[in-house]
Amino acid sequence: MHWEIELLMMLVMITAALIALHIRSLLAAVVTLNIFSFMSAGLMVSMGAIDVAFTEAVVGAGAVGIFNILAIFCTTRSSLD
Amino acid sequence: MMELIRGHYVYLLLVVLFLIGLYGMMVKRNLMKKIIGMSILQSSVILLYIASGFKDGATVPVLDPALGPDYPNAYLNPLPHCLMLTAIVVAVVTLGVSFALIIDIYRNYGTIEEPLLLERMKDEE
Amino acid sequence: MIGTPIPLLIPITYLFLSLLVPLLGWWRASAAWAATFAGAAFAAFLSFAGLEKVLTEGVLHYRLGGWPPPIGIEFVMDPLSAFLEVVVTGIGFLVLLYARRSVAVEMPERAVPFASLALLLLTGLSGMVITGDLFNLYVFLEISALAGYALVAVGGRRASFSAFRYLTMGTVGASFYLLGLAFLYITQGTLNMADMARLLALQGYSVPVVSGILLMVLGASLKMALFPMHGWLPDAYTHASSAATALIAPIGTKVAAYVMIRILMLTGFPPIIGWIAWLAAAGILAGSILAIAQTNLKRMLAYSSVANVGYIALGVCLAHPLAFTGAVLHILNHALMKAVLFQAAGGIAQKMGTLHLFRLRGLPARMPLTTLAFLIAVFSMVGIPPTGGFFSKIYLLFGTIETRSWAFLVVILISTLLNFFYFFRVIESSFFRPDRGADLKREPAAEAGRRDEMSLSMLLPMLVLAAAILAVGIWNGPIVEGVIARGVPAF
Amino acid sequence: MTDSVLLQVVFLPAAAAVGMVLLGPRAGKAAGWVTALVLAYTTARLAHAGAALWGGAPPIREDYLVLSPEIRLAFLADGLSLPVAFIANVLCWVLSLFSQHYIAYRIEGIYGPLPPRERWRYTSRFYALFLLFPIGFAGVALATNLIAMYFFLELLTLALYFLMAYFGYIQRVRIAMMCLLWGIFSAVFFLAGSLLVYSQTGDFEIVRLGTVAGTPAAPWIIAVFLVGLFAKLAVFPFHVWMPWVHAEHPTCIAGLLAVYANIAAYIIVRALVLPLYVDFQPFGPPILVLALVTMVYGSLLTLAQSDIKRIAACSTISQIAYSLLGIGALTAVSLEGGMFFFLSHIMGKTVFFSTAGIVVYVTHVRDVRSLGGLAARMPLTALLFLSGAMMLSGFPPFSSFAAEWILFSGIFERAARDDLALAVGLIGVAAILLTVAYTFQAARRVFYGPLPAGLHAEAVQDPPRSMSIPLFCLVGLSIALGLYPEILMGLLRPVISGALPALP
Amino acid sequence: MKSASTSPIIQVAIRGLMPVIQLVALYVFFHGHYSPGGGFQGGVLLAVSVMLGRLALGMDMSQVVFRTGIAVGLSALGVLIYASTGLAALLAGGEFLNYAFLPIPGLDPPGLRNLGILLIEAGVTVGVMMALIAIYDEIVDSRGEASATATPEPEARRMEDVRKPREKGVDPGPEGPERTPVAP
Amino acid sequence: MRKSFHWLLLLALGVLLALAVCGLPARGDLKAPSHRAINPAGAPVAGTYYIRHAYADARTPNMVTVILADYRGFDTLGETLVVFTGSVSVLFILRRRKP
Repeated sequence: MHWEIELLMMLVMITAALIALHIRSLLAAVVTLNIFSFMSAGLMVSMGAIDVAFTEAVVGAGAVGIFNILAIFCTTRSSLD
Repeated sequence: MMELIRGHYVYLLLVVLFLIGLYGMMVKRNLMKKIIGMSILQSSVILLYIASGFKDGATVPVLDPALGPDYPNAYLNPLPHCLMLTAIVVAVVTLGVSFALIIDIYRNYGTIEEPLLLERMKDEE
Repeated sequence: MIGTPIPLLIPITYLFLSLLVPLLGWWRASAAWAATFAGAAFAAFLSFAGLEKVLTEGVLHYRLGGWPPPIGIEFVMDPLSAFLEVVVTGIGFLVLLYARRSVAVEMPERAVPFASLALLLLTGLSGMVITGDLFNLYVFLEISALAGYALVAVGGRRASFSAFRYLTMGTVGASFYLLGLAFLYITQGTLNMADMARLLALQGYSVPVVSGILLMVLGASLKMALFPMHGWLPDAYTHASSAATALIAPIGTKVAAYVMIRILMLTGFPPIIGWIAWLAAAGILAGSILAIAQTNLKRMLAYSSVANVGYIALGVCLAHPLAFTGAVLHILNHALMKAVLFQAAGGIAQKMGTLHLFRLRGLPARMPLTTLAFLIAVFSMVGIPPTGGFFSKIYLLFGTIETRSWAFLVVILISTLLNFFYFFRVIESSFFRPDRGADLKREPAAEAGRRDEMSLSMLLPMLVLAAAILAVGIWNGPIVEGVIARGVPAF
Repeated sequence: MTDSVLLQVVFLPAAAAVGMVLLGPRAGKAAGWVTALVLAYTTARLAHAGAALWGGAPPIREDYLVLSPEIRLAFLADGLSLPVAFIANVLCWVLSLFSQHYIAYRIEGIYGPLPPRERWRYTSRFYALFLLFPIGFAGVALATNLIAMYFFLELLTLALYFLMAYFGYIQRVRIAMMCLLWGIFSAVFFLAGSLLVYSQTGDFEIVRLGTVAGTPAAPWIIAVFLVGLFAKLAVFPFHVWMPWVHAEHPTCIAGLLAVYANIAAYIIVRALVLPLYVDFQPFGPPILVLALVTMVYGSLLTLAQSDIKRIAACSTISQIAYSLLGIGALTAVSLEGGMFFFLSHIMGKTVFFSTAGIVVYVTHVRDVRSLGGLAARMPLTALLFLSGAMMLSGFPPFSSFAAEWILFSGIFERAARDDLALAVGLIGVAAILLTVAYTFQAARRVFYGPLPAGLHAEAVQDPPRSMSIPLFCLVGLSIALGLYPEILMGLLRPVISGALPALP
Repeated sequence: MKSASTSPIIQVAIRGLMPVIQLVALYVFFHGHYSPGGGFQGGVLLAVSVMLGRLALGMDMSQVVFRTGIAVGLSALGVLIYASTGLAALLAGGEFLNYAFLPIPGLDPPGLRNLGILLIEAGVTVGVMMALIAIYDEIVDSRGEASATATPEPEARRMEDVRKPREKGVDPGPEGPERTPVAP
Repeated sequence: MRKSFHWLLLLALGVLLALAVCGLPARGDLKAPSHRAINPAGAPVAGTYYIRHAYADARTPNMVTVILADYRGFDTLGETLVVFTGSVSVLFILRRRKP
């Protein structure tokens, strides 16, 4: 029924994953990873796992986002590959 | 064939995601990138479990007073959800520890690029 | 009826103490250590009591939360897990005794978190051994893994980078395990080990099941550093602090090996074991050869660990009772040997100021007791009869003979020769400096350096372990007949 | 036997060694005498047991430790193992007395003038290691289990390693390592052979080996064992280590080294020939040829040496080949002769080598070319040296004459039906001449002719009594055996001739 | 990040946001029995609110201030609450974590289980919140330290770079200190 | 060389995983083994048991919470312990001063 949405979200996730791995700027990579995590939360919702989706959202946007940015500020913003 | 794809396309795409994550960990030389690959890897496994808990035409695993508990096929399988909550927590904490390690590495060597790191380690000897 | 709580109490003791230690640490570090020792001793005592009970009364089950097995989580103590539990808790206790002083010398400001992490590691390891639930195993695996990453990360300047590698490899291993478990869960619908074993025996193998098992075994092999996946291990062991290495090296990889054994056992030794056996054989040779190329004592020991993990995997994958016995006995032996060797290495680094193989001149005169323990462990490592190492090797050899796998027999024999070579290099350089070329040079009292042993609290655990190596050799009959034979599955 | 003679023989030295390790420098002064005392006691016990056996008592068997169902520690003293253990023990006793002065000189030579405490520390260390040899020899000779035998072989290898590396000559550490690796190489093959036996019989007992006879596995078992034991025996392709080791070890253990190498001949007889006589037949001719090659090669090599220690080393290569010749001929008489020769040879080698050691000890010179004319100054030593030379080359009053006689009569007995044996036997007899040549050439060079100017004449005199008297005892024993070989043959014959089945 | 953000907009926004997040967190925690959510999510949200405060307002200005060691200790306390609940059941005669045996009078087993779940969720909340805050604080602290002492190696390299040409008597030039000493 | 090895490894793993995944029951299939009530060995299947009994056992409508905190409570204890381990680890790794 709503498998089109799921497929779209999966494709966005894969794209986000590839971008996050390929982009030079780590800050951008981390933001892309946030998109990835948000999409995976959406996918979880669409598959009915609301608890997990909620956790993923809270963790992905909140804790991991903050940690990621903190780590980048503590180290370096750009990557060689 | 179409049947197989409709039933399994999520699994197949998750396998692709798993491989992307593994690729990031193996090929990328920046430590942060490796960590990003690691998150992707873990996410794909988590989603695989979630997908396995799905049932056609079922609702979320919160008891619906109108439905009652006697029709198991009316609710999604809650077990994988519960398991994946744990897995997500584990993934987050692993991430936190790896950040601590990256920061420590940066403090010692001033870089988080693997080739440069190895070079500087060699210089040290 | 609620069964005896012994299976529960072993990991729970560690768990509570790991939580109490930071709280006690606010007050006084010595209190934290006292609690650590008391807890570790209690857990060791419990595991001995548990082993005794298992041997007299049969398998112990403990239902957590009161839920019966496929619904809730279950702890199972059968002869095999009880045996492993004794290894983990016993060696854990002795190494913790050693660690206090070692930590005080190497990183005094981190004593309290170290104690807490060590207990967390033991929580994870003892839990992995005793749990009867495949997902619970993963949770314990992650507890021990995280504690392990942290313990490895402090030490030399490079420690954090080697810990990072360990972390990435470990996480990949855990993810493989989880993915494999997903396949098994989706196809069988259960997480309980006993249930899973029954279902697999009933339904046979299919592609997802076999690849699930393969992935889980791959994950376990990553954790146990089986040959092509051993990349993280040498660095991690070399750069970590000596207390951390002495704790992780003996029991960390062994418990991962145990996980592999468990998986293979409950899935009825699927056809993939043939490949793993070849990997293990390659690991035995590669580990031994790489060990010869090292000049750092700890690094050499790390490579020898790679080889020895190969023995264990080989023994399991030959799928024969005798080889299995050898593998399980080798878990015990290798844990004892590596504990002694790494403890000795820690003491040597502390007192001699170097771990370079060719700068250990005068070691026996300065540290006679350490040298004695080291020698016993080396003899066991190369397999000289009255020590334990010989017997695990001979059981493995029996297994290769019974299964007519002559190639593996040759591999083990060759590795014995290689073992001799690299361990006796250490002895050569510490007892007799390698004389380069001509001299009948006067070496006026070069060995007459003053005695400078490790402190007693470090020395004593090491000597006890060294004595245990001999004891295991002499009483290997009762150990094999009384304990291991009961845990050998039907092939 | 209720008082467990054999256990005492094996473990009394072990107890003494442990004591020395624990006491360290405090034991140093007495270490040599304690060792001699312990070995004298064990030798006496063995002699007593041997006499009883000769008088018709049954073989002694003692069971001790069961390490696992397949691995047991038990000792068996029959007519074959008892003489070997006894003679090895006698040699150890002799050398323990001989070593006392030599090792003091050696320690000073290596480590310089030391304070007494350090000197005694080294002395007690030497004797602790020294004591491992009688344990090992007795263990190998008396063991009934292949794994126990393997253990004692490993023990010998390790003891030799440490002894060489501590007290050897210039290249000692490197050579010790090489020797260790050869020893382990041989031990690994021995272990592999044992495992093959296990795979066939499910046991490691030597007596059970007979059940393999006639199976297709038997030749493989024999081949694997032989490779390992040839490496120990320093037979031609595996002889590399022998000259080096002999050149660098402290001379006082030369006799032990000869036993260390040669005891493999005993193992071949005990573990291969006796239980697997029929299956061993095809290996006879190759062994004969190898033995011959080794013998001639070793002799020629010896003639070319000028270092007094190397002379002895290379001679060992050629001498060991004689006992192998006896094994290769595979007749009852030749086997007995081979064993007899093995025992005679180790006695002769001990005397010859130790006398060379005395020369080195007294003159501090190893090169034969800068020696000469010592006979006038050291008559007793010259006498010993000549006796040693005669013992090695098989001159009549000595036991090796009798041994060679029996050995070659065995070979010629085979020669009646085997042309190869005839040829080998003839060349072997001729090769004795080479032995005569090199031993007496060395004697001539060292003891006759003019005294070179470089030597401090006043220092050159006969050594202390404790060095020479034990050697004379050994010469006496050899003469006794030579005059009345039945002492030994009476013990060997029931075990060897009695055990060999008739050939099909 | 120890110092406050200078932008007033962020300050105001965060000050407004923090109580809201905390309120949501408490709701999530208490409503976990009925809707998605529970201890872990509540804990994370609480931690996030505190972390946001620190991120925007600086360590001293945020309302919740502890020493890092204390945060770890509190996290241990949280887990202890959980484990002690289980232990209480064990001591009261049931299995570990069998809430039906909790020594609380006046409740039937399902009610006891309900309460037990609440208790352990509380433990989880405290444990997770404090643990995340501890991780954050440690990272920030170490960073502050690192910037105070400066990363040791590049500093040393720069010094070397400056010194070397001077010894040779060559003017380092304007770009001298900027050169990277490590050959690529 | 190294790079092509990586790709080969990924390819092999990909093929293996794809094969395995295609052997799984289709997503959403009600007859999948993990959705049954009783498994062939005669034991109840956990997921279905939870749906049936969660409310009766703990009077809590959210089944995931009940499983998390009660049926598989030890997993959650382990999970919390993992979080705690993380905090101690970071403390241990980054500590540079006196406690």
